[in-house]
Amino acid sequence: MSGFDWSVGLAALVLAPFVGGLLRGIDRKLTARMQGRIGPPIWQQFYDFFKLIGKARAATTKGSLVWIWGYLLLTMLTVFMLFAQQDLLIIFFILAFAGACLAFGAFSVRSPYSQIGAHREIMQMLSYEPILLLAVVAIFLQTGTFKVSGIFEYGQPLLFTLPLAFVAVLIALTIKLRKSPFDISASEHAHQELVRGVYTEYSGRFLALIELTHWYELVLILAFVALFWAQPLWVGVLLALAVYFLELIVDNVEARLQWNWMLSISWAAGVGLILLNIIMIEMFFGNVLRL
Amino acid sequence: MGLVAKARVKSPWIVHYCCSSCNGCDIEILACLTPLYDVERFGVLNIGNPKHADLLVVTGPVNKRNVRVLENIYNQMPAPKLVMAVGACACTGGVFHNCYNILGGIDKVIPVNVYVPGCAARPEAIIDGVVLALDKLSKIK
Amino acid sequence: MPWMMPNILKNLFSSPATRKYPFETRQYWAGARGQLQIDLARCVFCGLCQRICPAQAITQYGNKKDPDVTIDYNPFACIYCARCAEKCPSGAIYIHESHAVPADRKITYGRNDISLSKGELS
Amino acid sequence: MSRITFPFGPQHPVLPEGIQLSLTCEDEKVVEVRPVIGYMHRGIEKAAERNPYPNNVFLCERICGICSFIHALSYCQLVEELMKVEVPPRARYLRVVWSELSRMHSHLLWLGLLADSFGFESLFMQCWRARETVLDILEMTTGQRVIQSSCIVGGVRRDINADQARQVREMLNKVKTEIDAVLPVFQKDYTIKARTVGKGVLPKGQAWTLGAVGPMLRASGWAWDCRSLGYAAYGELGFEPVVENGGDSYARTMVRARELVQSYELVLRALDSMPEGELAVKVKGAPPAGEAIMRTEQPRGELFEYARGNGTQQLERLKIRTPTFANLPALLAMLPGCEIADVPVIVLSIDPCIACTER
Amino acid sequence: MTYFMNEIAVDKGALGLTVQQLLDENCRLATTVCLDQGDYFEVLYYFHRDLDLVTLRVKVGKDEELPSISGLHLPAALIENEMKEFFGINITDIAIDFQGRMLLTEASLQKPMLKNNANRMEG
Amino acid sequence: MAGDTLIAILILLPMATAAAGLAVKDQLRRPLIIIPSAVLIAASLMLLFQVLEHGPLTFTPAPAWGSVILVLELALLAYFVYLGVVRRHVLVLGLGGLQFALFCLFKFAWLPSGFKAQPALHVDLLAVVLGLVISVVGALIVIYGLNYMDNHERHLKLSATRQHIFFFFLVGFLGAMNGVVFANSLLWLFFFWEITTLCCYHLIRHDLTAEAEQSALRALWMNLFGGVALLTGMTLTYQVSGTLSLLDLTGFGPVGPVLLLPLALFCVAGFTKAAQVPFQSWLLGAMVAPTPVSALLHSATMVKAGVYLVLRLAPAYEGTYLSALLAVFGAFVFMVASLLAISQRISKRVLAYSTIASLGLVVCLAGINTGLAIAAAVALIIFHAVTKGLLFLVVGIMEQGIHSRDIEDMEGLITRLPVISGLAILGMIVMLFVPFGVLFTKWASIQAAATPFSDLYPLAVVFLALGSAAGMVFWVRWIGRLISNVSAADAPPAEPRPEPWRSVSYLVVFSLLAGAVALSALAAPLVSSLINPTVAAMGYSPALDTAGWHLATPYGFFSPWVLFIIIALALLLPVLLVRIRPEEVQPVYLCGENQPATGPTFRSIADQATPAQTGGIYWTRTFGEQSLNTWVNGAGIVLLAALIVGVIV
Repeated sequence: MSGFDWSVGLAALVLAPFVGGLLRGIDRKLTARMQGRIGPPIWQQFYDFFKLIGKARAATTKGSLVWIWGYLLLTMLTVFMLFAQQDLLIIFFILAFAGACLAFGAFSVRSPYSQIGAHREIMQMLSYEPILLLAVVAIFLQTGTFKVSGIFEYGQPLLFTLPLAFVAVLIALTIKLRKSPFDISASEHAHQELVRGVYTEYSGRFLALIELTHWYELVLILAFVALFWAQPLWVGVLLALAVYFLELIVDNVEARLQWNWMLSISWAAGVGLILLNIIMIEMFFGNVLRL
Repeated sequence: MGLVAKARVKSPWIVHYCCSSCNGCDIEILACLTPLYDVERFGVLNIGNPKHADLLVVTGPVNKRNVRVLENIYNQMPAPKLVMAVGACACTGGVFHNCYNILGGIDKVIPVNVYVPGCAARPEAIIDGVVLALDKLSKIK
Repeated sequence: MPWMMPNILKNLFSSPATRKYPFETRQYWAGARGQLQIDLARCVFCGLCQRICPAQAITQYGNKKDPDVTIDYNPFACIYCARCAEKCPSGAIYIHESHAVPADRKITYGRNDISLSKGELS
Repeated sequence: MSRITFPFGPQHPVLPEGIQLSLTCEDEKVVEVRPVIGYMHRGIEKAAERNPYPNNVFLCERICGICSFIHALSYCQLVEELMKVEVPPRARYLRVVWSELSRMHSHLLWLGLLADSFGFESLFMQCWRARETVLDILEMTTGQRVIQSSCIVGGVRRDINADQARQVREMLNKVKTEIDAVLPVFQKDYTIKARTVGKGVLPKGQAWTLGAVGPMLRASGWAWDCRSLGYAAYGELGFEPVVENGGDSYARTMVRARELVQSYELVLRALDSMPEGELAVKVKGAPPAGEAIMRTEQPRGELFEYARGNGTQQLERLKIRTPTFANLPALLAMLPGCEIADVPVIVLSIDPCIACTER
Repeated sequence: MTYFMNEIAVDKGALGLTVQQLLDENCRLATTVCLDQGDYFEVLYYFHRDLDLVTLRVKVGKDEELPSISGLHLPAALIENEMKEFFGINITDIAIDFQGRMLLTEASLQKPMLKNNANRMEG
Repeated sequence: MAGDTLIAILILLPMATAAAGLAVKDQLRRPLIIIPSAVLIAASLMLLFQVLEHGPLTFTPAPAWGSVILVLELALLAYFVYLGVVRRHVLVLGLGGLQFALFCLFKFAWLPSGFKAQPALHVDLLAVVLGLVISVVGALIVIYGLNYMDNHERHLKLSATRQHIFFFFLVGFLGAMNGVVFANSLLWLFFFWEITTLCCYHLIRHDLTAEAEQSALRALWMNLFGGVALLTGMTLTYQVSGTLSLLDLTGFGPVGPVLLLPLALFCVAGFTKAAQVPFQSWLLGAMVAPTPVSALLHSATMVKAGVYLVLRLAPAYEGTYLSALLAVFGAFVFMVASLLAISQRISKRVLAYSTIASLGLVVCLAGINTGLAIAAAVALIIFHAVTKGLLFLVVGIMEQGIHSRDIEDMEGLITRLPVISGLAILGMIVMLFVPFGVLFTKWASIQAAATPFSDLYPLAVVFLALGSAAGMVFWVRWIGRLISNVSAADAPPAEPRPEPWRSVSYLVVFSLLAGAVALSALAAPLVSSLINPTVAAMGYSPALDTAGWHLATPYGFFSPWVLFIIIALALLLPVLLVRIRPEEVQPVYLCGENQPATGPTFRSIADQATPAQTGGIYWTRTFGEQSLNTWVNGAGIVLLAALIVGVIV
């Protein structure tokens, strides 16, 4: 790991919250506009964040707070590792640990709403984890390495040969970003049968931590999407932004589905598409490891 | 901390509780969130969970059963918090003043910071109330 | 087929429907029942409004003939049904179209708080 | 099987009103529902025995702010029946206009809330945006948005003049355009169908015996609508109930969607055929000793009122059986066996009005 | 109003039988109305027969028991609970018994709808 | 000490101890078991160094031993037939009889008298790794069993102790296991293999309940089926190649197509022992046995014998159709066992399914058959034995504390039995999350599966991805149930000290946990010093680079100790730094109807206080055995049939 990788990773750690917060702000603004409203200012997420920091401390158990810190720090670790061009498999394993920390935090409070939310959270992980892992495998089949650096060395856009895997990643993205139709464990919107799902029992600065983690997560996921067009990178960034916009549209044209729909869609469609894509690679594009 | 104080005014999250209201004010509060009035311009989110909220919006008079719910929700909100009573009933009991199961306005149970008159309170009045509440928030140190 | 798509795209590319209250105030409809005003100069203190008010928002203190007879009106109890304005024999009660304003305490107009004789409501 | 027991309400983001459903679930499947009500109980029936009978119009309106006009209408018709007062024809037509406008605003509100119950926020916004125009019409013609206070014993308080009628037509056309943009979403959207079709099924026989009324009953295949009784001017406007046969949440949505269009047509028809004349007759005296009942069709179903007079200004007894009260047993029968995620959809599919139920 | 109303005066002992007959004719309960007539209660059962109504009128002494019809017709349970709560009328064997705590709480005025029960003026 | 002495100690000492245990008094049992256990551990370590230093050991005992074994073997086979008769179990009788007949035919009719498979025992690195696992983990579990069985019998209120029988089979089993992994002659292998079957049967039925009897019989007939497969394979091997030595089979790279059928049969035998689909039901039934049995036989050692055989033969079928199908089959088992585990709420059944899944992964890796895959398989065997042994033992202590195996009864156990729950949570984290060894093997296996080892690799990799996500679900939920904060008032009373807290049991658990964590953090040295040489000894080129104590494959990079430090900091710093004052503690959100009392209680119907219950969700309708088993078993049988039929064709 070179010094350059270190500095890029650290820079990402510092910048990601700003980018993520701003993107979330734009998200809320655009959503409002799609609903015919003016919507909040695009800095709204930062206002929310600092307001939450200033609230009185209140908690249900210490355990839940500890896990939330784990959620934040591990997500930060994944962001660092992605930008420092490390092994994608390991990054997604750590991301899974981070996601599990969120579930643990919700589990450690004996509140029905947060516990049902936590169960749904792990169901979400069951839905998106295979897609992410298989997408990494599909990338590997093209680049011959699991390292992010390999994608940059690969030189040509992955999107050409991995179109179906890309679509599958979009499904995982919808789940991970908690957008309709898959916002089942905790919704960005308030009106949900589980109140706020896994976040129900957090308040004040700990909610702010969760918000911060979401910003990191957003950056991580969009950076992963950008990898599908890593050379030149600016196209990848545009691609990621376009995907984010697409997610907003999807969020606004779909009702929330239930977990069994989510599972069957992500497994049947998502995993199926990637499998198809791998077969396509074998049949038409050629597997780099066999060449 | 200046940043926090500034942010506080920009991001009041509300939790709405309907005591024994006739729904008239409730639907007007919801109407405030919808495109034509859109209080999210002021950063208002209807968050639905007292633990996340800064502003408790109450409609309707308190009755003998929901008095404990109201107290509980108020206690679960972390400081700094404000209470807004929307509609004649929430302020004083209104037209239900002589019903046997009614205790009266919600200020008999929890301290109220902003009273919004009207039956039902018009969305404009509610927005005025929110603005007034923000003004009060900015004075909290 | 996402059937909501045309709606949201139309919204996205047209100006928002939001009324920019409080920065722009919309014209009130003629005859809207917004707030109540009692003109004590014209009031004959017959007590009818107090009797017919369904919310007991109007209280008259003292008898018609008393020198310090006055009326107390609580806009926070008023349900704005305008029955008093309809029935008032002397036409001392008016309904205005603009909405009643919120306050941080329950101001009443009349005896206890703001004097009604000013005849002005902000 | 491990059990999860938790309260759903009284303060819950999905429920706008205070009712608690104490749910017991196995996995995510609801196995037991216990309703806890009383969070909205005020004691209006008793208060109505204390007030002079004309004041009760304003009290009854505030039983529920969503169907407030029809509550007032029902009470006025009840007292008119008790006192044998004949209402002028124009008043009867105006009452129909406002009733149907109330129904439109209530149904649009409900469609929005249903959309919100399955997390379709933009659709919620769209429905409520359409609803604002209806509220504008109501405010223009009656003076207030949701609680109109325009019905009194003996007639109505406000008129719709020719100029206003023209404006009403224009605004209604605007509403119609917006409704036409929204209804296909409810009707055809795949995800909405996934959340409503087959959810909360109430078979035809059960719907009747469990006492369901209104769109609940009509969605289960019964052409049963109190407007067929021909109160106010419905008898002259030619009215046919809307019926669907599915008996599930989707069918209920469709009933309300079609009623929305029907109401729009009824308003226009009423405006067209409205006779000139007095707005109200002067009602003298007090309700005589005797009984009367009145049944009207609220957006949520049949409203049943009973009054007993005793010759004084106060009524001896006023009993109000609201539609949600009748629909509750059906709700409790529909919930067990559904998923937790379906609870909001099924609860909303009866269009609960707890303020009505508990008075 | 264009509907028929039949009224039947029923002894409370025969109530169950009459209700069963009505249910067999595919009627259902619309609502019940309870009236405090000084020394006795008058209970009116309104039944829907399609769009028409059938009324049963039952007189119950203040300290007498009234058998519940919720065993025959479950939706009657809610309204019977309400009557029991509001009037203190002793209805026995309600299918779902809220023990007088359906709409009222301990702190509420008990049996509020009785004529001699003073209304509390508050607020 | 000479290598052959060590081998003899490792095989015979446990057997001798077992036999002695039958004779000595109860008071003497502790020293009688603890001292040989220590000797076993020492001997296995010495054997490891010996083999590392001098290369593989071969050893053929005196010919007299051959006759002894033959006699014992015949007795054993006859005993199985006898069991079938007295238990009136048709399958046991049939399979036992078939086995007996086939063995007699083979031994006396087909095999020339005096035939010797030379050498009888061969100890290479793979065998010694397995031997190490058996001896170290096994010995620790046996020591743990001492306290456990005391508690167990106290709980059952037995009048006379049956521990001597229990330890006879448990300790004797260790010798048999060592025999299985050290055997080179298929005849010897078969003998030890049958002994493990016997021990397994007796240990499962130890409690003598009806359920235990039934489960034991099921385990017996399924293992007998495996025995028949092994025997048939052996016969065919001899008919085809004239040899009965494993060295001959694996020593010269891929075998000819004629030998594939016996190899496939050996694999089927391995599958029965390793409880792969569709034979998984015996392992689940076996969970009625006392926990040390589950830990020793059903997770750490005996089931490993099955995958050991598959892995041992891997060089023989490298690059064949059999290999590719094995990979798919193993990955399939990994996926379905993980999915089935989601619906389980009996803790030991969860562990059983997870064991099946891990073994499936080993089979898959053996099928992938590349250097990376084999390295991952060896690593997984080590890590899995340590971690799963640990988890079983922890569950055993928990079970005796709360008298339940139900995960739902473990809700909030962290407040009641903090030490043991903490150990359990750590164990599961070691099992599940990233810097730890099991995850390292998962990382390596996905890489191995993604390299196109055959045309079927997309299927294998998809199964692996789905299975690893499913694994997440049940572990996370289980941890979640443990950490749910039940206040002391709500909790049903647990036995205050189920185990004296500094007891031997805890010592064993602690040392296993320490071992798992240390091995994980030091995965790189482990790979470079043990796993890479093992893989090389099996004839593969080692694919893992361990420079700087990082692990690197040609395709990826993973640094266990760096991540270990970072993640430990990320989780431990908040524990130390986050403080909440008592006045900041708030009740949970219950829609505003909290009852002002301790614990989540809300006021419900008629203002009555109702406790809010938070149960686990098991998605039984989706992942339950009832909805999945038919499909799973059907697919498993189809895959096995494809294996056999494909090999024949």
